[in-house]
Amino acid sequence: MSVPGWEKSPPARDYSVDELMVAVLAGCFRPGDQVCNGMASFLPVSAIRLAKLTHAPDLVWLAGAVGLEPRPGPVPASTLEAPLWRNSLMYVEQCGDFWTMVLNGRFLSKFCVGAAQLDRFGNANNSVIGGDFHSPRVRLPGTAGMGDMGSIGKLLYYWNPDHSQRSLVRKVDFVSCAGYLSGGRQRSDLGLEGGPELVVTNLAVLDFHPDSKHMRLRSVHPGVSVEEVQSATGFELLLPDGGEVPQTPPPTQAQVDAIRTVIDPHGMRRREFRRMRQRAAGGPKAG
Amino acid sequence: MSVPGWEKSPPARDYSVDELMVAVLAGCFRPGDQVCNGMASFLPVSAIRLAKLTHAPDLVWLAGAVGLEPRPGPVPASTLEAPLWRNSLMYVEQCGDFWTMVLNGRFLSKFCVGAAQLDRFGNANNSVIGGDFHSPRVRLPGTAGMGDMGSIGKLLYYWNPDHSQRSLVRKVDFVSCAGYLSGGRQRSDLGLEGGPELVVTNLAVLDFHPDSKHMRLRSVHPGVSVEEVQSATGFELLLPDGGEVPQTPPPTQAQVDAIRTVIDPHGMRRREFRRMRQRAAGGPKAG
Amino acid sequence: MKLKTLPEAAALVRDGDLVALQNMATQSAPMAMVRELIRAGRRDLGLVCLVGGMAVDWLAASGSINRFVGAAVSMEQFGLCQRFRKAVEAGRVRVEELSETALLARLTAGARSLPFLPTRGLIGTDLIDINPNLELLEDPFGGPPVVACRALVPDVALIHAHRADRFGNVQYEPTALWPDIGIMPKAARRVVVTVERVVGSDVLRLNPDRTVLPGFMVDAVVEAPWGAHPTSFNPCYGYDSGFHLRWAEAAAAPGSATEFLAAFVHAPADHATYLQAVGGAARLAALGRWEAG
Amino acid sequence: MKLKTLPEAAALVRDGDLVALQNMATQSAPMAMVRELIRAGRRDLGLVCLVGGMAVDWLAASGSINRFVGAAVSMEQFGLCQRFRKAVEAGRVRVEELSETALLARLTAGARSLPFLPTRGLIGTDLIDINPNLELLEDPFGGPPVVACRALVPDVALIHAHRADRFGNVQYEPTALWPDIGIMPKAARRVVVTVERVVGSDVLRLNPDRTVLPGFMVDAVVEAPWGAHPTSFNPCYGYDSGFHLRWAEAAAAPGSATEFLAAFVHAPADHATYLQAVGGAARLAALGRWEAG
Repeated sequence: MSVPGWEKSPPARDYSVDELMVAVLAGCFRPGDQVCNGMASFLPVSAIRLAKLTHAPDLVWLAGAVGLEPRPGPVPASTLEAPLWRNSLMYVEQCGDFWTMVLNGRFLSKFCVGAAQLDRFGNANNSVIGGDFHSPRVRLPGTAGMGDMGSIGKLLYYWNPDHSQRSLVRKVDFVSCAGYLSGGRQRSDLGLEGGPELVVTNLAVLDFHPDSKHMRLRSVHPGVSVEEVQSATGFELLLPDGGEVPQTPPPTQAQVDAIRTVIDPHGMRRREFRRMRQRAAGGPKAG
Repeated sequence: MSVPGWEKSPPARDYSVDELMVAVLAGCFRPGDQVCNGMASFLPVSAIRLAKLTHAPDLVWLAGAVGLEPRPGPVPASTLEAPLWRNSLMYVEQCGDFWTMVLNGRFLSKFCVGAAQLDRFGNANNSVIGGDFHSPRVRLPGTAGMGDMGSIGKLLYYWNPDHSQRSLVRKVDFVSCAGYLSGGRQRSDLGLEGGPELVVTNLAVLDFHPDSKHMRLRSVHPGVSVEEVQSATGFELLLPDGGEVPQTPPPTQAQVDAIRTVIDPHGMRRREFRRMRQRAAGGPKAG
Repeated sequence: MKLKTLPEAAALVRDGDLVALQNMATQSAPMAMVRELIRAGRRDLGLVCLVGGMAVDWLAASGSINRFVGAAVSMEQFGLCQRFRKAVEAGRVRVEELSETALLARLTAGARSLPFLPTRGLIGTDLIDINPNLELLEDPFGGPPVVACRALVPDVALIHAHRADRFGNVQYEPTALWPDIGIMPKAARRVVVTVERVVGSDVLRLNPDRTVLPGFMVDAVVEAPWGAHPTSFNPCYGYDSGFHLRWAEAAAAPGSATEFLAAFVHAPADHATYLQAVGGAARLAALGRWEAG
Repeated sequence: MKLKTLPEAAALVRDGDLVALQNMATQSAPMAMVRELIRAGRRDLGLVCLVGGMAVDWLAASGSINRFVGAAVSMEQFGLCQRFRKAVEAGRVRVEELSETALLARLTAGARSLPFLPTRGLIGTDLIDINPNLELLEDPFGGPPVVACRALVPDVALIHAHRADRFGNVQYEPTALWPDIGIMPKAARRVVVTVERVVGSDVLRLNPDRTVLPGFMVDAVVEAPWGAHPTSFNPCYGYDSGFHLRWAEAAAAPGSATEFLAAFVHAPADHATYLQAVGGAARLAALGRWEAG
C-alpha cells in the first residue's frame, strides 16, 4: 500500500510550507504507533496518511477518534465528520472505550495539538486571552481533549501555521494544556509522564532542552533565517548544541506527490493558513 | 396481555408452597417499577412474569440483567442464559451501562436476593461458613451482585425455600450483603438508603421492625403454626403489633393457572426446593 | 405513551434548567428542540456540552443561556461561535471549562449516584484551581494524585436519535456513539428525545444491540425527521455547509444574528415549515447523499 | 500477523501469571485455551473472573491456580464448583472476593491507568476490612464516603469471540456483552483471543459497530470453533447440559475429577479430537440449535 519508490525519492523542488509541515509531522509517527486526530486537524490527518503510505504502513489510525483504520478518500472538509471514517474496522464508543484506550498508558501515545498560544515551556492555551477567566478579552474554543492529553503521559506534537509573537509567547495567558509548566523538573515532580516533543511551525521546527525544558530551535525551514524565527517568537529561543541551526529537510518529491494527488487533492491542509491570515487570535482546535 | 379475570379470581384450593412464594414476591412489584434478576432465580423470575401478567403489566423487566422486556417462553433451566432474554428490546452492556442503570438511584430500585444465611437484622452471607475467611469450613459461591445491591439503596426482597436454623441465623458468619447491620440506625448512620424489605420463605413472610430493624413475623403460610416458624428460626422473631399473626393469603386460582400453564410449565421454580433437600449448606445465588 | 409534540416536550425544559445538550461541533444536535426552546422564550438556561456548536451559538444569540459547562465550543471548519464568544466576553454567560475526561467523570458520577469520579487529566493546568467542582486528591494506596470531579446531574438531557418506539426505547443506527448519548441521558433527571422516525417496538426487537436507551429513562419522544439539521446525523444526512456559512456570517454582529434567528427560528410556524425555509425536498435530498458538506 | 495455534498462544500465559478469564457461570468461557493451559502444566496461576464456572473448577482440579479474584464461582443450575471449593477450604487457593462494581472498578482503574476508582457498593459488608485493595475514602466535596478500589492489571486476558481478522481486530455478534469483553482485555498487559472463525478484514468492515477490540490491544488470535464448549456462546450454541452434569458428578471427589480431566483434557491430542470426544458433529449440531441445554 506504500507509495512506490518513496525511499529513494529526491527532495522536492516545488513544494509549499504546508507540505513541508505535513512531512515533518509524518516523520514523528513510527511503525506500530497508534494515533487519533481531533477537530480541524488537516495537517495531522495529512501527516498520518502520509506516514501510512510511506515509512509506517502499519501505523494504526483512529480517524476522528471514532473510526479505526478507515479506507479514506481525499481529506474531507471536516476531520471529525463521517466522511473521514467511512469503511472503518471499528467504531469506537466515546464515552467509555475511547477514553479508556487513550488513558491506558500503553496505547495512543502520541497526539498532535494545535492551540492559540504556546509558551517557552510548551504549555498551551486554548481557553482565554487577556482579562481574567470569567471576563476574558478573548474567549477561545476551550481545552477539549488537550486538557487531558497534556497531563496523562502523551507525547505532544504541536503544529502552528502562524509562527508569530502572538502565538508563541513567553508565558501563556492561561494553561489549558500542561507542557513543562515552569520548566526543569516541575512536570516530572508532579508525576506527569510524556510531554511536548516537537513544535512544527510555518517557519521552523523546535524542541525542548532535555534539562531546562525550554523551547529550542531544531531547524529552520529552507529560505527562513534564524533571525526571522527569533523575531517572530515572543521569547528568546535556545539554539542547538554547538549553535549551528540546520535546515529542515524539504519533503521528497514522492511525499509531495502523495499529498497532492492521493491524500489531499482538495488542499484542505491549507485552510488553516488562510484562516490564520484572517483573524487576530483564536487558534486551530485540538481534539 | 393480562391473564383474563385475574382481579376477581378466587383463592386457589390446590397450590404448592413454591406457587404461594411466587405470588407473594409478585405482590412486591408495582406498576412502573423496573426489576432485573440474577442467576438461579427461578422464583423471582416467575414472580416478575406473574406481576406483568396481572397487576403490573408495565413492570419493566431486565431479564438476566441483559435483555430488556423479552418475549419470554416458559422459564428456562437458567435465568442468566440467552433463552431467557431472546427477542428483547435492548441488550444492555454490562461493563458500563448495566451498572450505571443500577447505581443510579432512580432506576431498578428493587432486587430479589437468595443467600445461604440471613440474620435477624437482614444481613446476608453467601461467602464463607465457619473458620475464618481464608480458611473457611465451607466456601460459598460469593457475593456477586448482592455485595453491591445491599449498599447502594436498593430495596431487598429475600427468598428462602429452606426456612431453618441453618439458613436463618442470629448473626451471619460473614456479611457479604449489607442489611441493617447491627440494627437500629446503624445502616442509615452510614449513609445507606434502602435495605431489606421482606423475607419470603417456605414457611412464612417476615419483615423488619421500623425502629429496631429486627426481623418480624408478618404472616405464616396456611397450615404452618407460629411455633413451627419460631422453632425453625435461629433467633427469636418479633411478632406483629398486637401479637396476632395473620395467615399469608394463598395465591388465586388465576395466579396458579398462569404459573403452571404459561410461566413455568416445566416447574423450574421447584428446582431450588429439591436442591435444598440435598445439601447441608450453600444457598441459591443472587445475581 | 411518551409521544409528544415539540411544544409539549419543550415544556419539560424550564427556565433556569441545566440542560445537557447533545452536540459535537457540526454533528448530531437536537436542533428542532433547540429552535422550539428559543421560540418558547426560555431564559437562564445552563448548557452542558462536550463540544458545543451552532446550537450553543443560537442559544447565546437569543439570550436563552447564562452558563456553559463543557470542553469546547466550536463549529470546526466554520470557526468559533461568535455570539457565544461575545456573550462570555461580556460576562453574560459564565463558563465552567473542563477537559473531556473531567466532564465525563462529572456526568458519570451523576449517573452512578457517586459523589465524584477521578481523572488524571488536567493536572498541571490552570483549570483546576478556578473550579470548585475539581479537587486534587491523594491516592489512598500511595500512587499519584488524581483530580476528583464532583457529580453533575443536569435537569434535562436533549438527545436526537434515529428511531424510538412510543414507550421511549431509543435506537441508533451504527455510527459514532459520542459521549452525549452514552452518558447525558443517564445523568439527567429528565430526558427528551427527538427522533428521525417513530417505529413499532417490533422494529427495535430486530436489533436489540442497537438500542441505546431503555424507555424507563426517557420522558418524551418527538418525531422530527431531519431534526438535527443543519448539523449532520450519520448515516442519514450530512451537515449543511451553506447554512453554516450563512450563520457564521450573520453571527458576526448582533443585528444580523437576530435577523437570521427571526427568519429561521421564529418565522417558521413548525418544523415542517422550517424544512421548507432551509431549502425543502431538493436541499434535503442532497444532504441525504452527504453532498452539501 | 497475530494468528497462532493453541500451544503457541498458551505460551503467552506464564507460570504465576494473573489471568483475567472470560466466564459467566455456564457462558462464554475460552475453554479450548483453558484445556491447553492445563495440558501445558501451567502452575501458580491467579484468576480474575466476574463469575467463574467450570473453567475455574477445572483449573482448581488440575492444581493450576493458587488465587482467585472475583465476585462469585458457580455453575448456576449445576451447582457449586466443588473442586474450587475444596481447594479454597484446604487453603490451596486464596480468594479475594469483590462485589461486581468493586471488581469492575479495580479493572477499569487498571485499564485507565488510574490509581483507583470508587464504588458505593460493599459499604457495611465484611469484605472491605479484610481486603488491602479496598479503602474507605471521604468525599472531598462533603458527600457520603466511597470505597476506593485499587487498580488491577492482570498479566493476561483470555477471551473467546465470534470472529477476528489476522491483525487481531475482534468482533462479536449481537448478544450479551459481559464485563469480561468490555474491560478485561483493556486492563490486561497481554490479550489472547480464541474465535469461532478467522475472517478477512473486509468482513469486519461490514459491521464496524460490532468490533469490540482493536487489533493493537490483541497479542494472539486462535481459530477454535466451538471453543467455548461446554459453555454456551450465544447466538452460536448453547451450553452442554449433559457434559456439565457429568462434570458435576465427577467433581464430587478428587479421583473421579482427575479421571474426567484425563479423558477430556489430557487425552485429546488437539481441539478437533476433543470435539469428537464430547460427541462430535451430531452433538454439536444439537448444541447449535440450543437443544442440549
